[in-house]
Amino acid sequence: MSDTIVPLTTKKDWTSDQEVRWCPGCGDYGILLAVQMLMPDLGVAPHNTVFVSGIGCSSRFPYYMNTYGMHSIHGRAPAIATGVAIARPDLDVWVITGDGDALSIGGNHLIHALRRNVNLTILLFNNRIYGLTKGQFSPTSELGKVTKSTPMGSVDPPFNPLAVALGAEASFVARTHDLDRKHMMETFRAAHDHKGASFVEIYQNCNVFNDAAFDGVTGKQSRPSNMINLVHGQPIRFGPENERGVTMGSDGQLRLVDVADVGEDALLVHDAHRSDPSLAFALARLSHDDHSPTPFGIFRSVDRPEYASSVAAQVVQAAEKKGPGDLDALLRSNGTWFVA
Amino acid sequence: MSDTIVPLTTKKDWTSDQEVRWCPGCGDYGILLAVQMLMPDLGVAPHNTVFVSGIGCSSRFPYYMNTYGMHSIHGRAPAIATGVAIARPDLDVWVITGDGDALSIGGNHLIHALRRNVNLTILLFNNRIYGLTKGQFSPTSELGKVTKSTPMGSVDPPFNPLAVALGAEASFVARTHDLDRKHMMETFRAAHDHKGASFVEIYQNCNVFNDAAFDGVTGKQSRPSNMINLVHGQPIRFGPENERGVTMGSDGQLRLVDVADVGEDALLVHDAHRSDPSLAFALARLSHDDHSPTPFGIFRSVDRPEYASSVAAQVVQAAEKKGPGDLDALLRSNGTWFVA
Amino acid sequence: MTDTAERRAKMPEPLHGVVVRFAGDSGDGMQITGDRFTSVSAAFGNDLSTLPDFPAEIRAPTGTVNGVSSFQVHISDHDITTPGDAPNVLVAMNPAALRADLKRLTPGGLIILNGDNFEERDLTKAGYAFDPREDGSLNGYKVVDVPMTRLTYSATEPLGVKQRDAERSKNFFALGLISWLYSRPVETTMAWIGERFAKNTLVAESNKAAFMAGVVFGENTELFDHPYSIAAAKMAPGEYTNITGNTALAWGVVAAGQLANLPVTLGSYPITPASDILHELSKHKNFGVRTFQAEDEIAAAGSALGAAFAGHIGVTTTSGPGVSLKGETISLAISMELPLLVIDIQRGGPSTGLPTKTEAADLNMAVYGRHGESPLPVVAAYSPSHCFDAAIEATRIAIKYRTPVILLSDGYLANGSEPWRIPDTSTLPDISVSFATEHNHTNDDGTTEYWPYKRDPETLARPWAIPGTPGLTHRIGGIEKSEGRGDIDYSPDNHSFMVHMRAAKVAGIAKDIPLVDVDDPDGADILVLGWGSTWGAIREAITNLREQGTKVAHAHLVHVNPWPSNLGEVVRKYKTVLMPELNLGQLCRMVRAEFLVDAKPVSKVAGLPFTSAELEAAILEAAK
Amino acid sequence: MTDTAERRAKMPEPLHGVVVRFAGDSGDGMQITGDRFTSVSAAFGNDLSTLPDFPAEIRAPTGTVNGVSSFQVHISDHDITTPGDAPNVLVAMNPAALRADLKRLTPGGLIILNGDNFEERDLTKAGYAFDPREDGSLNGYKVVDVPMTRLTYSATEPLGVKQRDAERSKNFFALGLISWLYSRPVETTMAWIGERFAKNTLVAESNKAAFMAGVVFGENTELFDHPYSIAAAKMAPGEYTNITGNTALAWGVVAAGQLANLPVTLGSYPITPASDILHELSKHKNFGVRTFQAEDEIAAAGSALGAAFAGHIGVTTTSGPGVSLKGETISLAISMELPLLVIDIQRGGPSTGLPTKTEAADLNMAVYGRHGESPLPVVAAYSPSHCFDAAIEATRIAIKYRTPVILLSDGYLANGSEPWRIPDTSTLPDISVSFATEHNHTNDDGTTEYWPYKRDPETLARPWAIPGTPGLTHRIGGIEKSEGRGDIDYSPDNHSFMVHMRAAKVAGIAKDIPLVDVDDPDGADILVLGWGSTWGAIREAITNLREQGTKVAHAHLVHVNPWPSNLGEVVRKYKTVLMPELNLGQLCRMVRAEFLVDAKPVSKVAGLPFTSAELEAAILEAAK
Ligand SMILES: Cc1ncc(C[n+]2csc(CCOP(=O)(O)OP(=O)(O)O)c2C)c(N)n1
Ligand SMILES: Cc1ncc(C[n+]2csc(CCOP(=O)(O)OP(=O)(O)O)c2C)c(N)n1
Ligand code: SF4
Ligand code: SF4
Ligand SMILES: [Mg+2]
Ligand SMILES: [Mg+2]
Repeated sequence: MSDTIVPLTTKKDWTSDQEVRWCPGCGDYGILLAVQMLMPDLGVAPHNTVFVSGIGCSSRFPYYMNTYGMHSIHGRAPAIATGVAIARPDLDVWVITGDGDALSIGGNHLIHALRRNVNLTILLFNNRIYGLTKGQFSPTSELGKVTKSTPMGSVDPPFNPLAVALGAEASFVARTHDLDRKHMMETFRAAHDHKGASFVEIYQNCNVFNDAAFDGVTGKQSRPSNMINLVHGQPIRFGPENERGVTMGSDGQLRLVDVADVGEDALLVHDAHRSDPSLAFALARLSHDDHSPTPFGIFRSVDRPEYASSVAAQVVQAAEKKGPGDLDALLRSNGTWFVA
Repeated sequence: MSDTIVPLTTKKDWTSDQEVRWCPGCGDYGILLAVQMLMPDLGVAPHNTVFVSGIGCSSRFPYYMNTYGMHSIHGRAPAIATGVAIARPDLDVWVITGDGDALSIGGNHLIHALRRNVNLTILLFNNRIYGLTKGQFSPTSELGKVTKSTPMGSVDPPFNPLAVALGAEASFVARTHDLDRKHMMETFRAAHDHKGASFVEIYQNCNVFNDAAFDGVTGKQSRPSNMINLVHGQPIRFGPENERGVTMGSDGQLRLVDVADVGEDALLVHDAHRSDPSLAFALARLSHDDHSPTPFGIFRSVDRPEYASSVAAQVVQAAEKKGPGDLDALLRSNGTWFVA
Repeated sequence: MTDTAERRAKMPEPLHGVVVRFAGDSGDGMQITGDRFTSVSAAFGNDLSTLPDFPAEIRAPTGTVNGVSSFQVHISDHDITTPGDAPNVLVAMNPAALRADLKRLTPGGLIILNGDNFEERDLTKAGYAFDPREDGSLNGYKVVDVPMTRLTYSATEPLGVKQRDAERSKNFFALGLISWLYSRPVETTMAWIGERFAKNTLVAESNKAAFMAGVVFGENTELFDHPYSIAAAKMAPGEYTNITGNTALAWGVVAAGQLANLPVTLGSYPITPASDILHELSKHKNFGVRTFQAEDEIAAAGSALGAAFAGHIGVTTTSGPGVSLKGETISLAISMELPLLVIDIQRGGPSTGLPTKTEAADLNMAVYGRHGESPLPVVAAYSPSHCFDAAIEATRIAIKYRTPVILLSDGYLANGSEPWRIPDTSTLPDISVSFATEHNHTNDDGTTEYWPYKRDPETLARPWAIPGTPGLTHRIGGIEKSEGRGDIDYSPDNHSFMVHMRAAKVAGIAKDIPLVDVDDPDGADILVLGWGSTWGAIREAITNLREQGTKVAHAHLVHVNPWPSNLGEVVRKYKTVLMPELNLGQLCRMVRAEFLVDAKPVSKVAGLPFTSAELEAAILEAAK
Repeated sequence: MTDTAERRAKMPEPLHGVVVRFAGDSGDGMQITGDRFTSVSAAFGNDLSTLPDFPAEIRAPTGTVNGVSSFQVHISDHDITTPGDAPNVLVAMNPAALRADLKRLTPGGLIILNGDNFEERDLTKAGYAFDPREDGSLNGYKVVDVPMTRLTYSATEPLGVKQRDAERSKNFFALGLISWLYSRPVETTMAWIGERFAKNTLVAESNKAAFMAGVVFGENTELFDHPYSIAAAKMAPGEYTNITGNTALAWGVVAAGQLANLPVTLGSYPITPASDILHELSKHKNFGVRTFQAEDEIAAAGSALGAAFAGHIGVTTTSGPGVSLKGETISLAISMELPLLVIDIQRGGPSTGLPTKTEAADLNMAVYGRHGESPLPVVAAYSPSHCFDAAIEATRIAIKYRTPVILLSDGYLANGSEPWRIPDTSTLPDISVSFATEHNHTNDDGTTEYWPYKRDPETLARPWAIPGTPGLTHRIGGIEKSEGRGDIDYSPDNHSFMVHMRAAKVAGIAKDIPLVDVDDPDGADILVLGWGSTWGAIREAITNLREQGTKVAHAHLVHVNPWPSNLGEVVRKYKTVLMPELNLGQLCRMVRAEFLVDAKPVSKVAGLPFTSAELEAAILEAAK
């Protein structure tokens, strides 16, 4: 159905004719640009690509991509995209969602898509707020946050999106942020190339309703000390002079240390390919607030059977075993008799 | 509204007049008995206790308890129970659910109730099958399972219920099984006494549609070698002669070891009260199948603010700050004028 | 073909038909017994109709009334359409079965019971204070008390069958006895037992022995002075199979895929009484059918819709509670104008209601149950075998008009069965549609574009361009969009246009469906207007009434939205319009609103289908 | 109180009313400007009605047509009920605003523009190829071109205000100019600015200066030869506040809690245009109101239902898509017979539709949108202030009859405002109910029990026994249950009884609501039968027509299910029944079905309320 000759494309081929409508200064612009710039490098064609989103500012994204796209309903994108993938494993299917769309109303579909390992590239625009509905707290908003719906401060403790994904069997889990296009592109590329469900949390700034939510980590001055860049196979180090690191104690607790104190060899070596998600989980829990050292990059990337291909395989297998469907035979399969 | 004198009750006071209707031999009977025997020890009154369930064989449970009860709709019990708890923090609220009810259709409500830490005692009857609808696979059924809806074997990898709960910020997480009444009663008691959301996975046998699902772990002959009993503050040991144990490597990987090889001191000491859920998560991931060493008991039990009381506190606080609601004043709060 | 009865001196007395009800404990194998009696009668050439009656979803203790499982079968030498209002024969394997089903039996009916199960203990479990055989509660019936268990023991013992295993053969004893009583061929059943239990010869032998013991018991005892026979019915020549509604529906979906030449993707979440369709379809992957057991009904509908966007026939099966959850997704499908087949096997409501009982009260929801102006076509099956055609027709409308379609069946059709003359598949309709492959709009400057909402002037359907098609990339969604280009468009005029356009598209389907035909041989004043599973009871009632000389007309709707274009004309022709529905008069209100005729509802909401007697009474009442 | 205008030689020319539309960029503060003009006019004693018009939910680039935010206010010296069909005056802060709203202006209307914003750049952003001021597109209007930005600069510069800050004051210049033009008191606004911006005196001073500059500009320029005045309207004496529908609704819920003497628990998930009710209620915890922002609409409804089971007034607020999701939970509430207030602020559909535009097409769903026979009462508010009473009435019905109630409002009522005479709270109804406290059934053996489904013979409502009450422990659920004891009961007769009982309970509410009264002073042949927000336009249309001598009657339904018991009588009395609805005729079909009268729909589905002109035309057409 889809042609195999992959045309060489440019950013322009991936850009739709629709006027982009986010607030000036919204972090979504940077993410859109990163995706549009990345696509030509992925060796895929726009007409073999589908973007499915839910509802939210972020979910307007598909309109701006010159691909097949569906701006569906709130929270249901992972379920709808699963249907697209099951029907057409030949397509590249992306899911665009927000912290409310994915983790509030859509939480169930998200965790099940991850569990099944459907071949979807899921980009979660986490601005820790409901943007489109003009500023209520979301499941990633910090405890005590004052919003339109919580004048006395929210009493809801937030989810850690990566922990949710890892608890739900995700085979690919990563984090990036809207200020670093290069890092976004690398991360999206890895997510796209991963066969199975890839989950990427993007720290995204909503300058209108939750401005500077991530400054304590990704802001110019905080970055050196608070951004930890995870590299598979490398000891986990960070800090302005790379002087700090992470260790795992025999009590099963991660610790932030000065490399000088413990020595390079004592450092925890990042292993994104380990089948046990526990290490990735521990790293995801490393920071509990918006102003302490926080890991970025690929937490987990392991191979396990992809769902849509398993479904397709059974269809092939069934045809091999029983032969192609024969309607006349089917209608006679429960025993028949003749009336003359 | 509720009287404070707690009557001394007996099992009879907690047993309703309804004929119990599960298949002969169903694991649910043992769980019901454990709960009915435990209740009198909890120092609470039947009329201050509410059992809310969804739909499923397990969800018939409330009919058999002589308390206030609601047999609601499929998957929604945690949401409905949250409403009960918010309205009435004075009540003891229990949620009875199944692996399909809680983790399939009800997954979103479950993770949000856990995140918010609503004061609910959640008992998940995990029989790894849809019992009431007569035997389709559930989100905890093993990969490849042949059921009515998967004649060629399921291509859905299962959830690990404890991992889902821990990924969703659960403050109390435990596992027990329907064959050990004493262990069930201890576990339920701890879950009940925990202030906040307590999540208990119960291995429950469905002898009609998924018989012996847990034999490899809880069966007479497997128990000694495959059941690991977690005790807070104790090194984690197991085995017929307690000869085996668990260690955490500096690479962040748990390992099953012979105590003789590593020495008692090298063993991982269980810490259920640690705020970081990573250790509990790692323990939850220790076994990946139905016939290898599997931890039971309390994985995690930490204090954090309980949701319903936080909601109630704001109500009190608001009344203190603004005084009790004055309707006449409210109607005039946006500015008024007089017409003579 | 030889027949035991023929070999006997006692010649069988011919009957036109009989209704037998096999009742026993859930564990007693009544369903298989009834099934077998059905098949042998079908093969013998009788017309028939069956109705299994399961206990509610949850298991009840053995021996209790709640644990009773029954199977009612109506066999006849002429055309019949219902499993019979009241059984003539009740086979009761234990006191609970007797207690549960006695009230259904026709006055003077025959009761065959397994006397070995009437111990003190059994009676109490069934809630009998006294033995009904002795306290006169069976007066007025013909009671045949047979020690089935012991007779089965002695028949199987020589084979070395342990008594507790022999227990499981006693239903075959009952089958044998009834087979003799109604002169059913013995050999075919013996052969069938052999195949069915091939895996375990001892079980096979034990069942055969029990079955023959039953036959012989009938021949030799003086309990019955002679057997009966029911001649073959005059049925159209052809090859027949006995089919339930859910099987027919599943096969219809498979057929629709073949006839449309499109793969089928089913997204479903199990729910009684719809689960069997998921089970059946999951067996036919070799037809390119993909079955996806979703996490919930919303995901089930969503995945089917996603598959439709990708070019498959997207199907989702459920019952009432599930449709209540799918409303928002269906509304999205309406806005995106994509095909989606939503199958609702109705059950008793509201809420969880009566999961194993039948009802047809989801019609309002099907037609009106979504926010905004959300019109969609609704198709209803009227008999078990018709579910096959209804599935094809619903699919045809969905893919041709790019719209969600709700197909209504119910628990009665789902589990009931009837003989079905297998159609010549070459005569089935070609329902294939074509995908868009190129630009469909030329701008003033000569450049061309693909406009996702540029419609076919005939059907008003928009083009269906599926991912993978070069040059036709486009975006759709649930926000109002401009006619033609399909861009987001909030403008008042466009919204008004689109609301009316969506309504007109669905209304226009009336041009594409057959007129409703009226069965009115003798110019009646009363029209019985039905839809769905009431068909069988209506047919039977009307046949009986006409035999008694009452004039009554019948019309039955398969398309409940939109209606055949002649419906107004039809209903206005009659003095009285009666509308039997298994609800409180839902279609009746719609007909009244549209045509301002004083149509009268005939309602039943008891979890059971109409009996023909109930309808005859209602019609006669109206005829007064 | 002195008045600037009075001090002037130019005496103001009295008008009966005027419709002013303030239009500018989302950032230009048009809402606050309109709000202020509204308040000062309200305080002055005019009757008024307002309609804010926001851009669609997503932000659009500044200066573009999609980014335009408007506020229309209708002030008058007599009773009015709509924000006016067409503005007499358009204040356009930039070309985009002019482009977006010009078409609405009355022929010959007045346009006041900020000429400083008509640079090349601004024009292109707005999509103007040529300057509309020069290309004749404004012919036929009175255009006043004012350099508002520069005048604001010069007025604020002496205070040391930077130009980019001054930018934010120019809306106050416009307000000043309009205040002068319509002789609004200046002091009150000056004082208000002081309070409103108390936190930042420089901003306050800057706004005051800009405001006065606008006033003075009006006085001194010859652009207007004189100002106008609109006398106070004759309104019932009392204390008034200007209120929007959503605020009135939220306050109504708070009041209902007080009047029922029960705490309120709101479970809600944000959605336009309902979110503001959640926002407002979350401010009133001191009334014992708990607000819970749930993870989705199903949890929102579920938590409210749980709270109701626990003895609170359970409320859930949403819009159409949310109601589509709540259906299964509402069906559970119907089966459990617990109170639940479901508030639907309708918006354009289907699917996501037009989130910020108004429509009233959820009525079918409210009445029919659940599986099974799921009857529930539906109440509809007809004006912004009526939302207060409607919330109390809906709550009264819910808690008295132990049933979910759907309360319908819409985007137009939600955001529109009008003066509201604050009621004497002591005259508000006592809607309190009592909980069960003891056993309500005595067995033959004299022992007593609590039967959760033993009903009040009057209301047919079951008792409400809340957790914590000793001796009344009981279990309820969604499976059919026996009348009285409330145990699970699948039996045919009981189900039939319960289905009819639930229907009868809801139907019986008709006895407990006022008759619908008909406004028909001069015996008309035409009845306009409305419901919901069409009230304002209907009133205005009817007033106008009567002035022109056309006879027309009006009746308006607050209770859309069940109906007042005299409705049939009423509709049958008239030759013609016209039913204006912001849908395709949903209530109209129900009326036709019930009474078999040929009621005619008057439909509008454009995301906008009816104009009175549209209705006058429709009525005159029907009168022919
Ligand atoms: C069923 C339904 N419920 C609620 C809404 C209203 N709504 C639209 S987007 C949204 C949340 C947006 O937050 P998020 O997902 O974080 O996206 P963002 O706007 O922040 O990018 C809500 C509540 C809706 N459109 N549909
Ligand atoms: C909305 C809805 N969808 C589906 C069903 C059908 N259903 C009832 S219980 C159940 C799953 C039961 O499995 P589980 O939760 O594991 O409980 P168990 O019976 O195994 O104890 C399903 C699919 C339903 N009752 N309601
Ligand atoms: S509201 Fe926030 S997230 Fe939405 S477009 Fe504006 S800045 Fe971006
Ligand atoms: S089906 Fe399974 S889970 Fe349900 S009652 Fe029977 S044994 Fe228990
Ligand atoms: Mg967000
Ligand atoms: Mg289960």
